[in-house]
Amino acid sequence: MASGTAVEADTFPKLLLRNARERAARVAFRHKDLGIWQSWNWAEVAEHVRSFAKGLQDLGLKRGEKVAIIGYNRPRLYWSMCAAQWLGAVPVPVYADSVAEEMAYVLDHAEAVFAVVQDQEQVDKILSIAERLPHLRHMLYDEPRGLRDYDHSKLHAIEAVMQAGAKALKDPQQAAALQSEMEAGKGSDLGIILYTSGTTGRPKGVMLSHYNILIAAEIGCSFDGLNESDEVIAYLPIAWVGDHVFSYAQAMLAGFCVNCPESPETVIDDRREVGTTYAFAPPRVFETMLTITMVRMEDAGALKRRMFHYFLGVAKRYGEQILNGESVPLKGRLLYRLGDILVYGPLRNRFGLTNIKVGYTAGEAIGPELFRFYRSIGVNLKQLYGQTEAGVYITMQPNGEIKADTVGKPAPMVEIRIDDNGEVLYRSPSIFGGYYKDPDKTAETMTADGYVRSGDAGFFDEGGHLKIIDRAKDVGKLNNGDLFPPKYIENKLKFYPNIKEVVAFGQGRDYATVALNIDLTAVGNWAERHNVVYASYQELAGHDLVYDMIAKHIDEVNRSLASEPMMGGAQIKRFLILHKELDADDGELTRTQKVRRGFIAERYAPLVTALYDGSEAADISTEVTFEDGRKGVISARVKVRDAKTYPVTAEGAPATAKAA
Amino acid sequence: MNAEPMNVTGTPLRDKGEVLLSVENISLRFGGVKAITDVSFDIRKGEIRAIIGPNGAGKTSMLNCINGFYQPQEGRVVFKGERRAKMRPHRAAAGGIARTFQNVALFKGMSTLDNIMTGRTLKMKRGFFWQALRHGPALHEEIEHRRVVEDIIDFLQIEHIRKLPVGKLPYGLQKRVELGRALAMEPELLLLDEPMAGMNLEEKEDMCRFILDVNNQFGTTIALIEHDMGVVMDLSDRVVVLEYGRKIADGTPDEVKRDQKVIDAYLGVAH
Amino acid sequence: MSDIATRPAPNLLASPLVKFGLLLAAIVVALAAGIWLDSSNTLYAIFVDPFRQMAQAPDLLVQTIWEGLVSGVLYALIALGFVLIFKASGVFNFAQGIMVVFAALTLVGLYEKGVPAFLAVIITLGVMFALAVAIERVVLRPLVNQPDIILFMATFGITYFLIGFGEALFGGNPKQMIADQLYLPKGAIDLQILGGLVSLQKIDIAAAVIASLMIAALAAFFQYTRIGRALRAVADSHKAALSVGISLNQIWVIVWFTAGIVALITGIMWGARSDVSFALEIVALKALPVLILGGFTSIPGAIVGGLIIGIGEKLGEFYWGPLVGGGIESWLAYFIALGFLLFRPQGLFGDKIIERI
Amino acid sequence: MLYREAGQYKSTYAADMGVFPLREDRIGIAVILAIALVAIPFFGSDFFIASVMIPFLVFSLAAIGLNILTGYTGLISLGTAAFMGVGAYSCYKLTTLFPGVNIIVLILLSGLFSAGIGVLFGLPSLRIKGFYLAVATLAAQFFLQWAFVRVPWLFNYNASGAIEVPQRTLFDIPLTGASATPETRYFVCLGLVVVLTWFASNLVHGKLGRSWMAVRDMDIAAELMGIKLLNAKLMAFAVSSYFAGVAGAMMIFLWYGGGEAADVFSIRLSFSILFMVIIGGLGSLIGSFFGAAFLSVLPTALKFGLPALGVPIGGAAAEHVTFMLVGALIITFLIVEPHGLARLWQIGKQKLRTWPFPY
Repeated sequence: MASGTAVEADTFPKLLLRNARERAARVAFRHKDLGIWQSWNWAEVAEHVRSFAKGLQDLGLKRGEKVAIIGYNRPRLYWSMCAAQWLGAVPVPVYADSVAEEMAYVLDHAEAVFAVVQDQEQVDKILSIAERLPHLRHMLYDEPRGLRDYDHSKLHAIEAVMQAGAKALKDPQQAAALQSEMEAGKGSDLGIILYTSGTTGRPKGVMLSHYNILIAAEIGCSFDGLNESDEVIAYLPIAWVGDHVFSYAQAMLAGFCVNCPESPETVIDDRREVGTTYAFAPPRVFETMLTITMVRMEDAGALKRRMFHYFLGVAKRYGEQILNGESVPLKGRLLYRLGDILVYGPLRNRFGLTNIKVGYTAGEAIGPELFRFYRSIGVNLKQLYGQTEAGVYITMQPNGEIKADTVGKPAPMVEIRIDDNGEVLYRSPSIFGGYYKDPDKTAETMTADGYVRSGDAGFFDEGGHLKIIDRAKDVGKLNNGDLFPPKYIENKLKFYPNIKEVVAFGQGRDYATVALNIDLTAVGNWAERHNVVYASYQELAGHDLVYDMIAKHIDEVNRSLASEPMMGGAQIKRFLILHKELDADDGELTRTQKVRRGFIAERYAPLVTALYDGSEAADISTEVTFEDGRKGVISARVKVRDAKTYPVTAEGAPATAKAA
Repeated sequence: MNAEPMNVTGTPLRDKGEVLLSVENISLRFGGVKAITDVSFDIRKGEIRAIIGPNGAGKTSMLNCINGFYQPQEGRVVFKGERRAKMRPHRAAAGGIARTFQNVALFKGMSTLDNIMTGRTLKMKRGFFWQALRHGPALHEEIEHRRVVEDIIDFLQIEHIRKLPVGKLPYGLQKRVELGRALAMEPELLLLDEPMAGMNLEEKEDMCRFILDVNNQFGTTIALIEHDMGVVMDLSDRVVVLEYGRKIADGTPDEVKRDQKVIDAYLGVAH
Repeated sequence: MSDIATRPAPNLLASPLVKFGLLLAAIVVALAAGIWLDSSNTLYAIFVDPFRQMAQAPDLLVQTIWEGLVSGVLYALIALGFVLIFKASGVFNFAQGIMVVFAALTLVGLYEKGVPAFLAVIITLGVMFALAVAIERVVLRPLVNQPDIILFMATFGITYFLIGFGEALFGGNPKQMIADQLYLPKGAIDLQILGGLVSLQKIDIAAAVIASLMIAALAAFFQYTRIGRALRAVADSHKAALSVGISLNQIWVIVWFTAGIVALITGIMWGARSDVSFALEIVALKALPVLILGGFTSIPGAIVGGLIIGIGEKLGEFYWGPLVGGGIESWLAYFIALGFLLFRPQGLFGDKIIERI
Repeated sequence: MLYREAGQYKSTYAADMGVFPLREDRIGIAVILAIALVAIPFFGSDFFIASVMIPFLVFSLAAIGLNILTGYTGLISLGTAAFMGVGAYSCYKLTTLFPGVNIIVLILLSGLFSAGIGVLFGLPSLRIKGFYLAVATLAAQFFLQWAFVRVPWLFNYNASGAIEVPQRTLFDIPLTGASATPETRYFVCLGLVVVLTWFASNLVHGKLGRSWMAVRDMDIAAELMGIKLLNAKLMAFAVSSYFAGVAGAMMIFLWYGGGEAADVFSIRLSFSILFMVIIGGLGSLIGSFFGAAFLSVLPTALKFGLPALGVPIGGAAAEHVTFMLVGALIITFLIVEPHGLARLWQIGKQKLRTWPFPY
């Protein structure tokens, strides 16, 4: 992993060829397909990509043109990125679940001339917006199913394009020409454009050069000592910078194997089968796993349940110390060993994390309890703080210095500065070259001295670890001047398994309130055990006993807020449980499942009003989009409850606490 | 890797001229009860042929005659130019006729995979002793057929239930597995007995799509019995209408829809 | 409604294996003919001599048929027990034979313990009732809705249990039936028929009479009583029985108790003719070919079947048995039944087998 | 709990179709085989080997045979003991006719004769089903048992009517006869059972096995899939009887060491083997072993175990109690787990795989 390799092979096609030379027989890609893990070694991948590139070239793809890549994680889609880069074209991965509208914008904005897609669904989607994409010349698909009768003048099977390419490459002259096309590529060339989903406004195209991405990959590989023996499962959207770095760039750099699951539904089983050594998942995934664990254990026999919880207690006491290599009394060590046989080992096995070397979570704050749980059972889970504009890495947690409530120290080669208003700024060789076709936004984001504004507010603690509070612009104030960090509050609540989504209100108001979604799995299970009968989410959400339970959680959060500096004023005074689940299809969440606070406040205005006018309940009707695209209206009467607040105990905070 | 899901005979798509099977003056009695009386019709290569009619019209009996489960007392079945008064079920299977059943007739104790693998039985040639060794040729043969079966599983999108016993699957999935088992025989003629009975709307749509895809991609000729008139009208190229064991109409969906006898017998009453 | 039909019988000749079998048979016949022509009298001994004997000594023939008739009646009685239970609960009660032995053993055992004979009969009836209740509670109720084979196996369990239980209580040695004490007739009536003496044991006559009475009584029970009608109804539909106001559990108890009574009577009659011991178990298995002959659900079938089997095997044993060393009684019944079965798979009086898809 | 499935992925169909796809299962089988091959002969007493292990192996093989017929193909047979007898007598005749041929070969060959007889008695299965067929198989049981007594040619016209097991050796080690040690006989039994079980496993996992199960689950559909019912059923009879025949030959030559075989192959034995199959689990090879272990060890355990526990019990009484207990246990088992020990085993394994979760 010496940085020397990055110099000699300064683009991804060059890296691929290096891998094909140095580890030709090692498996590079696996894809669970037709019941087994179909595998390709580096030599085969290189050959496929070469043929693919030739095929694309013969279809007329030129240096600098953009290729949209749409679909779930499939080997051929990753290969298409490399094939495009081979010719000096720029891949533009697009979120596969974007609706036609979003896709039309991205493809049009990127001026994509080719689209490489997974299946009929995506082909249909693009055909439906074809007239808005004047630049699009050809479409390629991976899965031929259902496409047999389509007009194939502009539509091609990837397989066919590759075969045509392979045939053309039999001519040594053409092969040489293709080779020199690849060699013409430089590290400073634009390597990829990644569109950020963005909480507001249109997506922005983040331009990253080969060099940027290679540096990012290098940071990660050397930080955790990744090598060719590692296994990663690629299941996060290919359009997201994390997947691009972990499943593409680092795999190319370190030469490890990328495993593509059979379908999004089988990821957990597939992960277990493959036994990944290097894993990445947003907190949500870890949270779901833990929720399912706890829910299932409720159904276990009393003895087993007690044993389970006893050993989780043991893990809580000693697990993290053992993982961090700290000294632990012999008894603790022995108990932990026993627990490893009875509980932790089997749990890791069920999660598919038996062979895990290092796991990362990022994207959002992870609950400290949740984070510690995984570490305590022997999963080396770490947090990182990153952004697309940074080519991912900003801060990382070094081994042995892992704290649940910080995101770690600046990553290698990254410099960080905290602005006067608390905003985090960073600079590194891997930061982006600008937003595609948007110099204004670029100028807004980049400082004159080459720092990038993260948009997040945070501070360094005494150990030099960065702590992120919230989006800089979101940290607001209550009318009395108290600090109001909505995300901070939301996260505290979301760490309870019963709560799925939270939206906090308070900016420019007298006090803080929340509207939340319960977690249907966890609460549904709770309901079953407590003989609470319900027919729908709406009914369960409105149940008084559920309100009681949530009130307890809020009470705990208030207590903890009261004890933190500057946060005491933001205690939650009133709350309600939303009658429907927040949904990306309704625009309430972003595609990366973040809440869109402003939109929600507008959409649920009557409820927000009720939170502040003291009424006991409010009526609301909301339009919803069903899975098949139809629309409907849900109406409900939503109850509002008061919560208890506590006197502020920490210093330096205004005392606004009073009993409710 | 998987450019073509199945190696079906390379017949050009939908050449609907040739008659694949014809039923000539069939009569079937059970004791004194007449189930079918003097019915004739034909099924052309590549088409989707629907058999409709009110309950007890003799539709299932008709299918049973076609694949040899019942032996009509009078009349003949001509399949691929071969005229025979008697068809034995396994002969029909060997000749390229596969079918599904009105009430799912899966092998309940076996997994989805094994169920579909049974559809390959006729194509597997290795003898007893190779099977007992399960190495070399017998294993190669199993693998070769497993590949075909996996293509079918992929085609029908039932990957997630591959290794589950079929007995516990929801009804809609069972029907899909049964279709898979029939497809595994690579039939020339596929008989579907109410493929969408008892399904919800979404499952029906899926099944419709599969039937069209089978017909379209593999060129398989399909004869189906169905009650949902919408489905019949959408799917089929030609429709034959039975009532009390007699044929009362035969033609394109539009022709049949306008036929007064059909309207009286069926459409007007039942739907 | 789905289409239902009887399937035409498979053409046996079409199967290559059957063809092969026929070929084999032809070879065997040819060989036999050769042997016959050559030296011995095999074919003669099989096809001619027995009939010659019958004609020469018709009194012996009558005697043989009589004995066959009597054992046939007893087979029929055991088979009746099976049919009762199978009809009402669909359970193939393998334990019926052992119930016969168990009932007889209990009766004799009680008498040996000093209980007066008729009181012993009543107590034995009580025991059979208790057994019926116990079986319903312990075996049938927990196994309701299980596949037939499971219930079938459960009756094997009952068989084993009863063997062990009976032997543990009353010892394994053969016992004498208390025929005298029950005023069953002894001795024989010798009749002068067709030029010879035919000896009819009085106990056999009694057995035939009692069996006939019993069957008549059962028929009346089924025909004229409410419970009887309910029992018949339950064979067709469980719901029908419930509508008469009798629970399924009660029906099971009644049926098993009825089978128990039949078993006791069979046991007494049979015990009076030979010893009471568990060797009777094998004899009781003879009721099985009777069943396949008569059909599992038909009472007349059980009777006719029993007579055919009884007479058939006695004739076979007497006239043809010596040709192969004797003892063919042990299997002849099964072959007779099997022969019938190949032509009528549903038995003589059984319901038609209907296959539907 | 013991399973670590992470990383056990299959990249070929051959691996995916393996009988033991999980590493832990393969280790388990290896451990069992090691115990059978090493630990038992080394640490087991002669009594244990001769009276527990050899009967267990013989019954296991017979139970596998019956399981193929009843469990996999759905045809009930009450004639297993008779088919075992055919194997035993064939083997006896073969040893007299071919004294030079190795006894193991003869034991394996003798199964072919019972396979043939099995096919003959299986012919009615085309036309009759269920209990009717069960009764029909009784014809085989009683006829063959009768033949064992009445056809003196079968037992070489011995006055006693008994089979005399000659001494036969392999590399000068006596395998059969009075001087064969229990260990040697045990090894021969073990070898035969392991090899034949492997064959059986291959068959039931292949085309033939699927045809059998198809016939069992839905014979009409099977026929319409092109499976010839008669062939599939007769094949099941043949294979089943082959296993029974070899088990019968093993029983006389490697366990009893001769004797009045006709009594051994009685209907009682047929029933016992049927119990083994049911209690072990229909349609499960491993269940056949469980059933055999349970029902062959139980009487021995009761006979020697109860007095050892201080329960004063005589020979005859012990037998009565054994009968009662076996009867009661059969009923209990059917109530508690109608799918047999194999299902319990499966559930247990599943629990271990999903541990600590209950499902």
